[in-house]
Amino acid sequence: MADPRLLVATLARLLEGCRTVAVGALSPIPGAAALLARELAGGALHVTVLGSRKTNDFTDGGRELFDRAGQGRIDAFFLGGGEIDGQGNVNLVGTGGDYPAHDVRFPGTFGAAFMGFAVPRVILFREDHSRRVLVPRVAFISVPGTSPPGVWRRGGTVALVTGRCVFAFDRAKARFALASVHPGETRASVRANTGFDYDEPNELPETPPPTDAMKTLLDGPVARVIAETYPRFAAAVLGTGASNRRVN
Amino acid sequence: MADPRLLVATLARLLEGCRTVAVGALSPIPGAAALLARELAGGALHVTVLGSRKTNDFTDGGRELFDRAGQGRIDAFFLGGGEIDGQGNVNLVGTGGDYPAHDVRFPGTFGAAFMGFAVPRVILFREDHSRRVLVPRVAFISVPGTSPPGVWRRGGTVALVTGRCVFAFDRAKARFALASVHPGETRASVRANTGFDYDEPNELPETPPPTDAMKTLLDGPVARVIAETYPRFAAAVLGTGASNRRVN
Amino acid sequence: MAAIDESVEDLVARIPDGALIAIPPDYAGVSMAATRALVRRGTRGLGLLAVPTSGLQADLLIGAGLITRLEAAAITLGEYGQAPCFTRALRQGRFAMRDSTCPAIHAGLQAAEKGVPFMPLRGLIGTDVLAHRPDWATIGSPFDPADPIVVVPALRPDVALFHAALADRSGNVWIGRRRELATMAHAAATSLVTVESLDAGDLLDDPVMAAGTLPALYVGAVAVAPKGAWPLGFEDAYGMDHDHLADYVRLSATEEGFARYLDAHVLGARAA
Amino acid sequence: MAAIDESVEDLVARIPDGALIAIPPDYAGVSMAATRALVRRGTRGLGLLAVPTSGLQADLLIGAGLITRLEAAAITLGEYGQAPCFTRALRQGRFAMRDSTCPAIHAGLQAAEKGVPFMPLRGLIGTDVLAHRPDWATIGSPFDPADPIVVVPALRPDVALFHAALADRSGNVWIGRRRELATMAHAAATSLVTVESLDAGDLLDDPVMAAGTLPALYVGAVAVAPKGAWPLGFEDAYGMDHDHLADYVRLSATEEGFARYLDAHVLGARAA
Repeated sequence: MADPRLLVATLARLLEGCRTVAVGALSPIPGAAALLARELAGGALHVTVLGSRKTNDFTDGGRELFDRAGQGRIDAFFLGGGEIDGQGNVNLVGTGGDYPAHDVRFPGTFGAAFMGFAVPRVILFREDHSRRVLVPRVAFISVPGTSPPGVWRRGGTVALVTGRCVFAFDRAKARFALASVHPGETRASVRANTGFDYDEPNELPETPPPTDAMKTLLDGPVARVIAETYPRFAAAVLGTGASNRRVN
Repeated sequence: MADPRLLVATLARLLEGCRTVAVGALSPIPGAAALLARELAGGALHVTVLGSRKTNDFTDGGRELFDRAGQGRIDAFFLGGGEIDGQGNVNLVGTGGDYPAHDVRFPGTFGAAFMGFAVPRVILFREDHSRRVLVPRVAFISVPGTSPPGVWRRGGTVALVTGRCVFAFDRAKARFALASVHPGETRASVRANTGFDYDEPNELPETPPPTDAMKTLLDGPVARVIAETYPRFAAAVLGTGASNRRVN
Repeated sequence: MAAIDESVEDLVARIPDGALIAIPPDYAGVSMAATRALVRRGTRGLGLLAVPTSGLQADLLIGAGLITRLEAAAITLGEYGQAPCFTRALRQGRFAMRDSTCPAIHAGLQAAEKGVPFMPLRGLIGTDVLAHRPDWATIGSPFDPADPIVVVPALRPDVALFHAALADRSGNVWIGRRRELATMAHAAATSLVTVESLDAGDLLDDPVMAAGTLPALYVGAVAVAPKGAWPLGFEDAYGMDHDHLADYVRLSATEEGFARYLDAHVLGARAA
Repeated sequence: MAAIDESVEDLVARIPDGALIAIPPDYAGVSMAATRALVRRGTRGLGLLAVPTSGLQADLLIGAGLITRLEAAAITLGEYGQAPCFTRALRQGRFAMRDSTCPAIHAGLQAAEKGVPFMPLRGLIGTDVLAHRPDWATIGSPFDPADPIVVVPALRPDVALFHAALADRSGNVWIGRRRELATMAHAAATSLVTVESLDAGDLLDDPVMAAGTLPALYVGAVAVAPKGAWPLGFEDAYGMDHDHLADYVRLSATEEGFARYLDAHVLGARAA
């Protein structure tokens, strides 16, 4: 498993320049990343964390997140994926067998079939980097990696962050390119665990660890705020003391 | 001028059997009629009076009245009309010259172009019964009297109440028929002051005055409730004491 | 006129076999008290519309065999993982599944709320969500036919079923900022609501409370059910019963275990 | 980030020439303070979108020559009769008029709120409202082409301008049950708000206040303007200034009289 603090820092770097970011439910690492990016931006990043009471300013019901995205008021959004393929397609529904009676059922598409179109900067995040997850072709397209010309889309996937590496996504080519590997990983280890083909650069950097400034923020304000929503995560990963409960 | 209490009683009778009625702004007589009908129904008529705080349960903003009508939750609605013609068309916009530079401009269509379709029982009410108002053909159709087959319409105009008489509206014929004349009016006086043609029955009743029970309700609970929204009307017309200010 | 302060059993008796029921997500006011009463009553052939997702509530109703069709953007027990009865029944084809996406469910309810037959929605083009929805369509946008856009039909539930903090004796219900409950209620033919408690006053009299109040016009009946969302959490009043959820997941891994769960926590106790 | 507690003059300086401004009806939170400041500033070529009607506010802005286009379901001074400057300028063709109907304006704003290019709406077929709206269309309903239905395009104001009771120092604004203000704000690029007073706390911290709060994300700037709706009334705080309205109507019957009104009540007093 990659160092979760490295993942938080990596996702936070991908939010640079955004004015607003929304984080879905059950997403402690993206949530912490958004809060870290807010600190790094001196507060000039508007963060909503679903499931939070305090980092959540919605007052128009469940539709407001999607309405805001439709208005162009959400610059960045994180998406997971039961399966992700080399064309950037994301499957949140199921795999094996025929829909709807898949052998393995995932929770469902949530808002992704809309958010993937309405949000300019979509960041895929899936810690489990294996051939089970990163497949040649998803069994069900919850969000397509790219859309034909003429289909309304404000942006879409810009990157895929896993427990092993960072991929950049090239929408024109509909193809990922390895951007950096996390400490301990290599070109070969990534290739061995990835079920789809992708490009590799000549120079392959290592994903940079959190800076000292980031670490201070993670253990201070980020930990304090994220603890409201993810107390066990904050305790286990950030600087709010020990916990023997599992990280959710 | 007709006795306003007679008009209130007449409009209230037209609400018999309704479950819900909405009354627009600046409509003291329809407002009092709705409240009287509620009393006559033992409370089993839901009344909203725009402009009221207490007889107004909207909490979803200005659209809720129209949304409710769209849902089929409003059984009856009152409409005025700068001009009304013999086909039941209503003009709330203007007359003389060409739109939009009419010689005489009325306030505008408000929600009528929707409510006239969504509400099953629309009651036209215009006290001023003259050839200026009741015209052969309106200069601008804010609400059509009838719609061709295939056009979604839950109902529409059922009656026109003026200061002189009650007309029933026959949607199949797109034509009014005189239903009763108010005390002091005759077939001839109505005909003389009406700019459109209409049917007349062989037996022409007089519009019945409020019953004693109605009068008691008007001077009691109806006056008390309507006074919140129309204090001068309540004072001048119903039983809440005298006032020398004009009735709005 | 809303019926106030009736029993939870009477409340769910208003739901006929075959009704389409709209429910909120597990974190936003689920009436688990009414859900258990519904299972006890054994109402059959129900459709379930998750607004826009569900978890324990859908899983329990599916496991108990009440549901023949389900529309949802997701079904999950969150940190407790996949919904076991949902997953099992789906694989066995025991109900008709309509996968959706959150804003499509909101849009369909808003179409019903406004009395229009459909609502347009961005996104979706090129997804298998759309491919598996023969009831949706892609049209050229009326003001720019070269711009394709998806339209979804109005969603008109027979019943919106949910739990709220407070109702008054007229049937007005305080929902606070859970405005998806208002949309559900506007779109549904009627709403059946359990509440933590009854308010002696009139919620619409106070402009501050009125801002978060669903008017009684939409409400068919209200039953008082303290801790009515248990074992789910409810706003600031109480948190999720984590031990109970863990038990639920463990037992529901098999049909036999789920039957034991029902016996212990649903069928046994009339008041549970 | 919303700018908090700036002057009303600075607030209206944010409105560029040519902007489309959405405003509420006269009874629902009109910022007359900002309206007067706008007239003093002399911003030109403004579009006005009444949501869905207006009265004194539109009349004043039209009389002062700021408005080149107006969309409204009605313009009226209510019990004070026709809006004199509106009526005069319309007859003289001094601005482009788009007559609408209340739910079409709500629907157009909801389209913008949802980021869709249009919204369907029942009614309207066979009316001259529709006949005079080349920007609207009648289509066959996608799920029943034999069923004709009107579609209206999204309404995207540059600015929503209104008056509210309270804002906090983050720029959250309490609007209570005036939810059309939220829809306006969601649909508009930004909102400029005058308030009766500032709240020292955080409106979103209290679940009861939060239910009636517009989040700061939508708010560009807030200015404190006690009695900022005067001479109109504002909620329970103060009623309409009937003597002033009667004066307004009397003076505005002629252009010369209206100019005297402006001198006395708008242009003279910077703080008025």
